[in-house]
Amino acid sequence: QNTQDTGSNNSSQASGDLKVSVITHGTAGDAFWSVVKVGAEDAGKQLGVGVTYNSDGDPGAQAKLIDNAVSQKVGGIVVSMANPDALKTSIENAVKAGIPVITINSGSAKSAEFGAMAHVGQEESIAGEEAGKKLKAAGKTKLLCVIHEAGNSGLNQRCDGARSGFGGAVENLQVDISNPTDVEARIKAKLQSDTAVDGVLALNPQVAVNAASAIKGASSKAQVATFDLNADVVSSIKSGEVLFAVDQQQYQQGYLPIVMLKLFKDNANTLGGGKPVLTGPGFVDKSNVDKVAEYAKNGKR
Amino acid sequence: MTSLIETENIGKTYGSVIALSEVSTVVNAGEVTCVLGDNGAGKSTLIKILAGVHQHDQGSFRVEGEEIKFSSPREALDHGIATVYQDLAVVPLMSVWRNFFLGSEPTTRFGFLDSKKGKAVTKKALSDMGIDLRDVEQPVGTLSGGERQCVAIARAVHFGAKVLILDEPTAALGVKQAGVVLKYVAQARDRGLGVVLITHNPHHAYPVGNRFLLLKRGRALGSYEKSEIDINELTRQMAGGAELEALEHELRGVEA
Amino acid sequence: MTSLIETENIGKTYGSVIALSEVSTVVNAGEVTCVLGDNGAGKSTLIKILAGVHQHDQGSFRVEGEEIKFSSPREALDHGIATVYQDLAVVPLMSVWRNFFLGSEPTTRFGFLDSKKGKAVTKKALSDMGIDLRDVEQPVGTLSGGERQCVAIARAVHFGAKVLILDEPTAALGVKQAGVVLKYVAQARDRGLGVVLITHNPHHAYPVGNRFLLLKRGRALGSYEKSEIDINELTRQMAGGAELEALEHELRGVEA
Amino acid sequence: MTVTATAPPAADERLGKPRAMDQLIKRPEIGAMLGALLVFLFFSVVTEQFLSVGGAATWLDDASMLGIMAVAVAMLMIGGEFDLSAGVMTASTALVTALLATQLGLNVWLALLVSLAFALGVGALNGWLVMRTGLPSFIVTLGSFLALQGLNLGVTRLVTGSVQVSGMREAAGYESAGFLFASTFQIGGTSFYVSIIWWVLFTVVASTVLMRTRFGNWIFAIGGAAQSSRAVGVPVVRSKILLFMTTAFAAWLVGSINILRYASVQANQGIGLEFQYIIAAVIGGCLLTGGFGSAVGAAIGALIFGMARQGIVYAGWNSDWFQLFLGVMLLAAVLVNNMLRRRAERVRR
Amino acid sequence: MTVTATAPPAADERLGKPRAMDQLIKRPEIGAMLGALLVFLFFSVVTEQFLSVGGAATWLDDASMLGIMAVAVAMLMIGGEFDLSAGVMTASTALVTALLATQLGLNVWLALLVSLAFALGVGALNGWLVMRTGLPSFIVTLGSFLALQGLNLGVTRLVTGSVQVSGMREAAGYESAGFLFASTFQIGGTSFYVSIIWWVLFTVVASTVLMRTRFGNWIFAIGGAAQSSRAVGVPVVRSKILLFMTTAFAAWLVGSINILRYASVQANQGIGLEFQYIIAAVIGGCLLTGGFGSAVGAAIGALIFGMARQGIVYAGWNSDWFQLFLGVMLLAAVLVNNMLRRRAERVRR
Ligand SMILES: Nc1ncnc2c1ncn2[C@@H]1O[C@H](COP(=O)(O)OP(=O)(O)OP(=O)(O)O)[C@@H](O)[C@H]1O
Ligand SMILES: Nc1ncnc2c1ncn2[C@@H]1O[C@H](COP(=O)(O)OP(=O)(O)OP(=O)(O)O)[C@@H](O)[C@H]1O
Ligand SMILES: [Mg+2]
Ligand SMILES: [Mg+2]
Repeated sequence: QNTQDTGSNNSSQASGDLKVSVITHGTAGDAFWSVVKVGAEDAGKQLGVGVTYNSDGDPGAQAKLIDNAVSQKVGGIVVSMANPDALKTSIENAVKAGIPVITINSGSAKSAEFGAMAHVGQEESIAGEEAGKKLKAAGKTKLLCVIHEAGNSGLNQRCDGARSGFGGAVENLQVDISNPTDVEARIKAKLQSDTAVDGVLALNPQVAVNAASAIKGASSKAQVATFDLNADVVSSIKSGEVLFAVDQQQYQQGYLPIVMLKLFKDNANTLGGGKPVLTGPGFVDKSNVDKVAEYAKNGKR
Repeated sequence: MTSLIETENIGKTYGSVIALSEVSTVVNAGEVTCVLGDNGAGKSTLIKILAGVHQHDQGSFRVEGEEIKFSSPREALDHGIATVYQDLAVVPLMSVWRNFFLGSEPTTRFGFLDSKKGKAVTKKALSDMGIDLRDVEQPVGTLSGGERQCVAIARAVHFGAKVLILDEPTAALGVKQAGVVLKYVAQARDRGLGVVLITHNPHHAYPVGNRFLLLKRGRALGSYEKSEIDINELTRQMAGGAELEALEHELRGVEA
Repeated sequence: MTSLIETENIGKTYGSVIALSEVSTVVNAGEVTCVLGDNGAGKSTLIKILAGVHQHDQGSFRVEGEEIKFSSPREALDHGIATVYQDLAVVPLMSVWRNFFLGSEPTTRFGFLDSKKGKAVTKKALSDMGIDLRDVEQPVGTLSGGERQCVAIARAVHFGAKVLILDEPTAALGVKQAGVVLKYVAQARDRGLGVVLITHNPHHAYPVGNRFLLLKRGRALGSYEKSEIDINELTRQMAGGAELEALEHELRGVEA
Repeated sequence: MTVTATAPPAADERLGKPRAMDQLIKRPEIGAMLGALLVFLFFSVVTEQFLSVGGAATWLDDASMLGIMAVAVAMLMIGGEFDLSAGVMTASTALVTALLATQLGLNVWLALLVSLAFALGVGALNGWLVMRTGLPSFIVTLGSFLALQGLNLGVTRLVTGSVQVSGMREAAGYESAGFLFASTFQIGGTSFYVSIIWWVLFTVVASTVLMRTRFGNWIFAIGGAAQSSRAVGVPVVRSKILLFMTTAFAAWLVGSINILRYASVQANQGIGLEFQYIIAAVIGGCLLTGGFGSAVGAAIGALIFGMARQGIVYAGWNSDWFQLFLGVMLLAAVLVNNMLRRRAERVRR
Repeated sequence: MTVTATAPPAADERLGKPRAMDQLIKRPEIGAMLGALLVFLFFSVVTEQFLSVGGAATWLDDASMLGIMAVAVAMLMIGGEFDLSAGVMTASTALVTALLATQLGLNVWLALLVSLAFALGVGALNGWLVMRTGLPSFIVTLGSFLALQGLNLGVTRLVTGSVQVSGMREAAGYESAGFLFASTFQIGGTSFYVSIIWWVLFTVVASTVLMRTRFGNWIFAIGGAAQSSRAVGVPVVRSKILLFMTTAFAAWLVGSINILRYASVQANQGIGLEFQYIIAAVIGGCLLTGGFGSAVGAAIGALIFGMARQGIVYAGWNSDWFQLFLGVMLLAAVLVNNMLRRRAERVRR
């Protein structure tokens, strides 16, 4: 039957009847998840799939969004699992209702167990680990990992990953993303009081900019590495102020699941053979920054 | 017969302000004790001690012969001492009957409010006092000042108070409304209650009072039986005795 | 001579409540117009119209012969009409001198507050009225009710008001304090101000008043020159005329 | 309304002509009811699944968790106080339960009991501080909001090394406790969460207490005029502390439902929800200044919230604009309530 | 203090013996000053870098941005109102500036001007709504808080496709505007941000307005008793709207400093900061109920905040516990202030 939804995107009308609900744990206004959203919506437009994106940092609220999607009888659900325990019931219910589920970003270990069709992306901890390794290779001895949202599990996993990848001393520093002055001042204070710190790992491009400014202010020798890109980080990488940016290529974490669901529906194809489809991490440094700069501007990197 | 209330050299300080010191008086059943005095003389402080809102620091306070110090208005109420404050009489947003029963709500066997009984009793108690409300469900805030005062007095009388304390019940009232309130005071007295009445108006105090306690700057200036004093002398004393003469002279001088 | 204020069949409704209708009166320089009446009679409503707090819906309102409708108290003040409300007189947390000058602050050449002048003038103006404060920097909230009232009156007189409106200035005051306030009213009158005085106490109204406007349920019951009425008749009228007789009888019946 | 009964009161010449419809608008929750109807009709028309049984299960569930808290917060607000710590309390109670059950291996029932005691303790402390110091509850509970937020994060990290506690499913007593707090029941082949029953139950109890008991009468009284109430013998301090404890109890209930349903809890959960509770209560007709409001109204306020929040998802609207929608809805709701109340007051007079 | 001058007032027999020290504690900010001294001494002793020039530059910078807002919010609070939208306003103004400069290619100065107009407009709207409807400003500005939050996110995403606006450095006029708002100056070889000067300037101006001008007198009056003030001719509506606009102006100033310093802005910036402003103002001695407080106090409150926040980092404490510390500090501060004020009131009487 044709369950045409009057309220959904125009694109779904063109495609016929595939409707996908993307549900993540990103908080509204989170830079990383914004790219995922853009990826999913781009795929929807290009493939004629109706995509709706919703997110909530509270696992309970995220579970409710999944329940909502199930009751809408959508054609597919894409969900990020920062907190697999909390989403277990809801995801299993979706699977029971015959809705193909694809997990993205985190939760790869539980993906298959809960009955998801595939997993796209990589654990935050692995991205952190790679960043840590790369910083170690750059000769850093003491690392500061800046968590810009207290209690955000994804950010904490990145820092934990960096700790194991770096091997050496890694300290966490809590800052408040909503107050850039505080971000700069705290990083500065940390650098002033602990002069051994020679690397700062920011988890957000805005924090990276603040960190660079803090390093200048504290006359520290530390260098910044960051997750994700924006125009300022791109130019900082060019100028050498920022060492590199971890690029999880999260655009694909939004884009690919839509493709996979479309193919599954039209052609019963699956991807990954039960193993996670990895999207990264890639690194953006001086060598390749020119290539990605343009995309960062459009919010796709 | 022991007095309902008796204070002996009672005193009270707020921080470094001595609001009351060495005041003695009695309140007997079927009598009205008027407390008179200037602004800030300590009248409200005295009755707040009697009502359990504040505690006295000095002297002794006896209720029916028993030495006592109330820790809350609830306790005073439980001893039959009900107080009607000028501003604090009612909760404006609540309905008349709920205000009437506030703190002594009637309940059914199951512990629920008995609103039917509450409304009926309120209507009856108020009409007994000559107040005819269209609707006891209307918020007290919509009543006039005089009506509010009457609701508070009716409540105190109804709940079997032995002592009724009224703090300036007539200050904001028109002549007629004041007359009505004084009538209830007299009614309460005749029913055998002891009444403590605070007022600035000697014309209100004299007709109903049996005993007049004059306060000045926290101290008792004198305590008179009705037989010992006439209204002119009372007025003179209320205004601070001799001092008034100069003032009266001036006022007379400016009369048009 | 035109009257300072003249109202003709003035009226005002709040939603569906008709608070005032067809009330006419005059206020002349050097005279006191007393507004008397029961609770809810519309006295405050009348003076709030004169003071620019509310606007009238009907009738005409003339200030020095000029037809007017104030849109704010500021405008009324600018026309020389100053009002002292019973409760709204002062800002408790602010110091005496700042209250005194509120709305008419003295400034230096550079636009800053001239606090030295402010304090001196306040001290002088108050002591001219016989109020001797230790410190004009103390918050008004720490003064007694009578003192606050006097500060508000002194302020109105000082700022050259032509008309002084007082809403129940003596209601909460002791006999002596009330006498003092009445003295200032008389003083203001003798300085040539027109005064509107609201009170429930005929003993306060009669000595200083030149004209008595009686309101009842929003309508004028009558308007008398002092020569036309004596204090007993005034009292009787204030209480609603004939109705009082029954009440008086009752009250006399209960006198102890 | 004269003091002596002179004329029949119907003939009060001071009143203009009364309007018939005015009699209908005296209840605090009338505005919320209209709003709920509107939101319901709107989403029923523009989306397909909103009105289905499955849809109802979803938005009722969302409304239920918010509603339990909103009702408790409404009672507190009627009693004249605020609780900004109510949101984080839902996380704190869940964390206490989870930490005790997973780290110390306590039986879930026992862990729930300890966490209840903890909640009631914090509630009592809030109330005691407010009453003892005479400070506005806004400031006092802002303090406890921050303190709890810090404790949630600090303790969780200290004990588990991460920012979430999970693994409740393995704890003893999880099944039986889960049945009480987090099970589902079937209506028309669709599962409804038991939290909806808790919500209805809580609303009914709260409403009964407010309207039909002495304590309820006291709540209105202390919110409307605390001094006057004290003077006529209402135990103001005790009642207010009890209200703070009621809010804490509701937070415990919601926290327990959460932890048992999702088996894990994040340290930063609940932050910001306190505003949603207050908004729901205000939409439901509660006065911010106390003394006026209703439990049913708050429950309906929560229902509006739940319907709108899920309705937007059903409609496929861009969720970026949700906050804007919420802000506009709040302003519109209070304006309408305000208008209705003024009207009602005029009618009453 | 008798009405007629009878005896010299010194001999008032109703007063107990006065205490000498009591005369010192009448100012609203005295508690905050003591607190600031304590925090300063504490961190100077337990950490090494706190007292250095570089350290001072760090915590002064942090305090300055908070301080500008805290002072404005304090003025508004003295005037008897709240502004919960103050935090997101700092982001909204920065976003407007950045979007205009980067997307429309406007000169930065022009963009700043437009964003100032926008800020003042929102402030005036807040004030107008509060005055017009008679609703508590808590509710009205909660509504505008949510609406702005939604707009920030929605518009940014709509225009840029991402949740942040960056690339200001390329905009025309960035350098000259940056000099005014975001440059540094040298003292003892250490760079201090110019925001510190803005903070001091703003505090001095605000304090002068409050204490030395007619408008300042009106602010205290309308916060202490709006009706009385209106009755003596104070333009209450205009003054309150001006205060809301002052807060909006401060938010514009902070937003401009931010965007010019960091050249990029996140759509979700500023959320939650409104509480920090209120806390700083309250620590500085402002009464939540209006009519009492000081601009200097609020500035000192912000200083305490900045020193404590950075001091914790210098001391190497685990930053997980920061919120707990903040909550406890807030409670302690208001308790001490309350005690001092009561004492002062007793002295005054
Ligand atoms: N809570 C309090 N704290 C400090 N001082 C107080 C307090 N209450 C009253 N006082 C002071 O105690 C004295 C007596 O006050 P009280 O209220 O008893 O006077 P009163 O006779 O009732 O005056 P009025 O006729 O104006 O009502 C006054 O100087 C007053 O300022
Ligand atoms: N803002 C208002 N809205 C609606 N009705 C009002 C308002 N103010 C007064 N009223 C009504 O108007 C009528 C006249 O009130 P007003 O305050 O003028 O009486 P009053 O003569 O001053 O009484 P009192 O002696 O008690 O002060 C009353 O019935 C009152 O309830
Ligand atoms: Mg008194
Ligand atoms: Mg009046």
